[in-house]
Amino acid sequence: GKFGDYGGQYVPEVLMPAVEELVDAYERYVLDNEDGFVDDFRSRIREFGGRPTPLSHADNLSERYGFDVYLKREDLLHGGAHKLNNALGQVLLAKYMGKERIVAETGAGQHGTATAMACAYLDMPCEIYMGRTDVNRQRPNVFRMRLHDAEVNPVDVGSGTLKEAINETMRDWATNVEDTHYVIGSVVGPHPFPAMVRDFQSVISEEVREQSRERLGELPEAVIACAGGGSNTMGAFSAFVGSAALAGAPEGTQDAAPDVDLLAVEAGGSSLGVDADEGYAPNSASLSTGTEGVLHGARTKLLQTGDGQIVESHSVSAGLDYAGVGPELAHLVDEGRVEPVNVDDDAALEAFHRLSREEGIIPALESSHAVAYLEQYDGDGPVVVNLSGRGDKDLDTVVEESTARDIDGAPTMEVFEE
Amino acid sequence: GKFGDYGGQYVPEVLMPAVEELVDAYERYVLDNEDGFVDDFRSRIREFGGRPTPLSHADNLSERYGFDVYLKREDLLHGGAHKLNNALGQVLLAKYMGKERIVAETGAGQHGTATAMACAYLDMPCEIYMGRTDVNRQRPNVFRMRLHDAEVNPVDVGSGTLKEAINETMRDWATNVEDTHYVIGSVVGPHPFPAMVRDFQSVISEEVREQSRERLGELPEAVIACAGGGSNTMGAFSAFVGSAALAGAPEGTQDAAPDVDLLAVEAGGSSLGVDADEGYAPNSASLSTGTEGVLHGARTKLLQTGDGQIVESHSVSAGLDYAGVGPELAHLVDEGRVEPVNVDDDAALEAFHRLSREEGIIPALESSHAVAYLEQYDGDGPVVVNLSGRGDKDLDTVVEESTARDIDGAPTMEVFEE
Amino acid sequence: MSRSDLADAFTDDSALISYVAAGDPSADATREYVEALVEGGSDVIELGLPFSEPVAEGTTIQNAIKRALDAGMTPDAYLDLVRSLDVDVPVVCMTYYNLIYQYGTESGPEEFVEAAADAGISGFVVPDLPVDESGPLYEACREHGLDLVFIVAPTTTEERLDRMLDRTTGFVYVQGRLGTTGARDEMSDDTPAALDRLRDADVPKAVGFGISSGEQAREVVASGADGVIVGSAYVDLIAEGVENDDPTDAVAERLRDLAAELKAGATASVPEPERK
Amino acid sequence: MSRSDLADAFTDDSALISYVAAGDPSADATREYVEALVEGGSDVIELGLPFSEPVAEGTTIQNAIKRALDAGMTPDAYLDLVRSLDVDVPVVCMTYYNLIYQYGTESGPEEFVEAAADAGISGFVVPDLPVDESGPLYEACREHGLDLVFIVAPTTTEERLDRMLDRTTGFVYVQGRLGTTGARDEMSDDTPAALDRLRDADVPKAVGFGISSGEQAREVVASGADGVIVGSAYVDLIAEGVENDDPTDAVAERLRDLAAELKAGATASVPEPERK
Repeated sequence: GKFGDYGGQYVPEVLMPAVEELVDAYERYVLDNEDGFVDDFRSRIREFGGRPTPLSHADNLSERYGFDVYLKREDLLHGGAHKLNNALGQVLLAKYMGKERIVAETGAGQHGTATAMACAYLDMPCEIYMGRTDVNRQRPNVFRMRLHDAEVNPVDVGSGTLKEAINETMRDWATNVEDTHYVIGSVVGPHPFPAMVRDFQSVISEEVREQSRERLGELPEAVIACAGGGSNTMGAFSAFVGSAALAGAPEGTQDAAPDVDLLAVEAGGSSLGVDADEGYAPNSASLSTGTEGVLHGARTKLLQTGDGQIVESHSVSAGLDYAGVGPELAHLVDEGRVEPVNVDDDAALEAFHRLSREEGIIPALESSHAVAYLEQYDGDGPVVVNLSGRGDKDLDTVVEESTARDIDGAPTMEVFEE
Repeated sequence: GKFGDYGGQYVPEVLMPAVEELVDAYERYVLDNEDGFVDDFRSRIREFGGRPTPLSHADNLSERYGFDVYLKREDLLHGGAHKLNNALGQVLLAKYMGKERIVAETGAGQHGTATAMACAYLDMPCEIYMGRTDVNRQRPNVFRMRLHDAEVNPVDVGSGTLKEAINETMRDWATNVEDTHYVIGSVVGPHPFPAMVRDFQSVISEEVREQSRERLGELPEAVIACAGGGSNTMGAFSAFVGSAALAGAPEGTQDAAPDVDLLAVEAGGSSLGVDADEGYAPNSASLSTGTEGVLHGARTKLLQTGDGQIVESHSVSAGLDYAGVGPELAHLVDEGRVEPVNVDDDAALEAFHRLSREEGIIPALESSHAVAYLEQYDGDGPVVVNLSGRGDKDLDTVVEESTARDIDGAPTMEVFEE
Repeated sequence: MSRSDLADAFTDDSALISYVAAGDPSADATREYVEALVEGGSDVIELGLPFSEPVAEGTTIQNAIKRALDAGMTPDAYLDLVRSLDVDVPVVCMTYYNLIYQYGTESGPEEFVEAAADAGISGFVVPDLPVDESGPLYEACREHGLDLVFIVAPTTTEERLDRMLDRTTGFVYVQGRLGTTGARDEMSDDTPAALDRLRDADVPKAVGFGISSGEQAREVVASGADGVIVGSAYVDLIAEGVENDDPTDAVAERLRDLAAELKAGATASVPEPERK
Repeated sequence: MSRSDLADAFTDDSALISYVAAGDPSADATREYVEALVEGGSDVIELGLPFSEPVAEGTTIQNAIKRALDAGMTPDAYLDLVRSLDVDVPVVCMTYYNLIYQYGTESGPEEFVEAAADAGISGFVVPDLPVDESGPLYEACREHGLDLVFIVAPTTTEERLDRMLDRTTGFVYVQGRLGTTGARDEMSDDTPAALDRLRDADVPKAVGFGISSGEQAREVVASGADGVIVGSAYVDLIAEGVENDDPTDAVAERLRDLAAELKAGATASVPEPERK
């Protein structure tokens, strides 16, 4: 359960037995394919989720940059993002474990929606905790969760955002731990979550390796992925790192490939650093700028004050806006295997527009960070960018922010003026 | 260019040379794969669009009905619906023809978005005509088109909806016919559009046949698809009818399969029939209840008054709300090969909720009509339902209409009450 | 009125063909307007039978058609209106094929052509019926002695032109520019070329699409046209009258004046400026 | 104040362990509240060092922590507050591991434990530090003579319990119910069973989570507990005081009264009702 010094199981005792039970289930079902669990997962994520997702050559971006750019199209996964890989895996695992109920936290609503979707499909009762502020500003995702018959419990404490939702979900789990599984949405939390979520997401890099072999005839020079909590990042990197451990991977797709550069693009927000006095970081760059600490069950890199108080992070992309990061990523950065880089809000918005305009693909604001990094990339390619999700959910934000910031390449919206 | 008595080329003379040029291009590129056009199309719709889309077994619906239900997942195609098959095909064809500009009409915005997306990808200038009323009520789709760098031209004439948008697009085409291709969004319009759009969409039924062979070991008992203009319908049916003519189809997937029942589910709206005095039909069931006439370039079945004035159609689903239907479908209905059936607005809304709740898939309101018909289906299965698109675009409408109509199975939205 | 031969309208001097939509804004108004247009010098009246989907029209005529439909115009009311007209020039029915096709108890154009002939219509202009699909209507027109007028567009190929001329009686409608109907300030540069390739055709050539002034009419005739077709310019006056709630006779007066200006332009003997 | 042995607090009669969050709503108020709680009969003070992510707390204590952080409470201010307390009962520091880990110039728990010992802290309760991860803190506590209190949950397995008891000094914190902290109206049915399996353990057992009244305290002690831990019930009074802008001494008075009620309940000799 450790990645170097990172990871571990820093959770209240009341949850430890459930965590231990989960470790056992993870080892048996996920690592050893007991009862054909992994086969079942692979078949369902293919049939229900739409895997494999394509590796698309970006003709116009390739021309722009002078090297081949490929996009790993997780935006085409059911639900519109890579989130389903994990949600489906965990809900299915909970079913194998005999759990009768699912809880999950959600911030912007993407993970909650993916979990609700998986629960509807697998016929599991589901409750999602979501801060009141988020409920009110993410109505479409609340609609989706309700349509999938999930209970959505608004959390009225504090600022009513992700942090309070996590606390309330922990509280529910701690209260109903015997029959309930908590579907954590990223490669964070106590062991086995970081390893398990990585393994469910590792189908991404498995496919990238296979598709690279077929399409490029070689492995890419680099894989670029955005990093918030880091689930799409680890999904895109794990097969290259050699840490993916999901049973049944095609031969050769899980051996370490040390020549492939792995770039984790964090949200640079408006600027780097932490304002300790205000308890605020105008970014979410915990890998690049964070310090070691313990949060939400694991030791990892965090945005925190010198005292150890976690600060409010920031990103124009709600999905990257998190003060921590997966412990394995923190370790891989320390090891030099993953290079942490970052792009700021404006660059991400510009990349959102560039991909929409040049390639006919509207990326999630999260994924736009990975796309934005191409502007700085100085290799020869080919490069694979993990397009972790689609941007339908971000339309209002992007139109508003692009106008407010006068973003280069943003289209005018004069059409609405009568 | 005829399907029995239906079809033809009823267009202004100014457009006829362009139509003839298109017939020639259709025959050379699409039917004969000149310059490898079809190979290029197939490769791009796979890589950019995400084909093949899965054929998902609907576990919970199958249990409900006592026969196997499979869903053909066009909701997972890039853009969220089958529309891209056609838009990509036509824009690519326009490029092969040396055209320099694309125009298209759009009602709710789905076809305009798909066209804008294909144009961004293929680097073609694009202008979309959209009624002012639709512009104002379909903001997200307008955002999308603008993000893909398409001009969106609001049409201020009349009621400012689809009909006026079609007129304005025709007008643009008639003015710029020499360098411009008009991407019609369904299997309607003058020849070769109905045949050509069918062929681009026939990848759906090609895949259904291949996937059925692999997964079911047999062809399905029936294929069910919703029918507005009929492009997803013909896409889902053509390989079974034997009319698909896209070069390069896998062997055996294009021979007529007369034992497979083909059910075209129309929008029954609030009731059937036409109110000639009001010039209004509270439905869009032109195949079931329409009469022969000439509209938008083709002879087909129409909702019209005894005098021949086209009436305003209605459906809770904007995408089915059209007074005409593809001429080939009209012919197949007359021949008895396709059975036209219909479900009303309420049944479609109930099916929207049923699929969202039971299977974790939020269908487009269009596709919900096909899903709804399962409630009446009395065969033994297996049945394939063409899930032509996803319902993200319909969330507001569904939530509002479900409350107003007190729809069975609609979730409460109490979560928003503080 | 009795039906007269369309081609006769072109025998004297350059013809003015004037379009209004029947029933815009009422059948009675249309009757007055038609009579005023004839008084102004129109040689042919092209009377629109409004169809709900006028795909070949620009905004001006689309709106006229909407006003006419809203006021209740129907094919039967149209025929009644034609019967009641007190004019001595031929009346051509301009409409879309579906209305012709649906009329009566059986599908097909025969019943409407018969009824139209009976009401005094001299011919048809059907903008969504290219020559390729015109067989049944052409046959019905021949049977009842009506002319079927085809539109020759700037894009029309030689091969298509030949097919059209084969079926042309009455006159040829030369579409003076790309696009749809609608008044423009200037004559299209395409018009002389369009007329040029019809020089050898043994039918009168009337140019339409965009003509709105006597000067334009003069230029078009100077380019070789046997007549000019004007629609949107009249309809603009009618629309203005509707908007300002002007009395019908005031609008009719303006229509008469415009027709007179156009007729004067069309028949002016001034050579075209370029040849000076 | 000088540090005293935690276990000693349990020697006389059933102990009352009282929790408040340091700095809620100010350090000065906390000083008064702690003194009032001791006057009311508390045998141990569990003084919360507020952490920004209090995952083991219910809403009541979450809000208290937020008030304390907003008012500027920090680890150094916390230690100053502890130093300034004028009470003769042991003070346990209840906090989350990251604050302990970050304190000082080097990562790791040593510096904070040393500073805490120096300020007069007797032990630690760290709800997000299960025994499995407790090695470094345990070692540091041993070195400085502090107790590390583990929480035994209803879900704790025998095997885990054994590991905890191996490292337990001071007392065992028996979590009386599933879930997080927060006042409840009734004692959990799980409490007797939880205590039962600790019967043979040679350390005092204090039950917490949900106790808010003298009657509940009495029931818990009757079930075999050596002490009761109360937090949210006090915090409710503090929150009410903040909301109503009550003077600190009025709130302190209420805290004193509640502590007295709880202490009376905990030390009542009435046997538990079921055994009557």
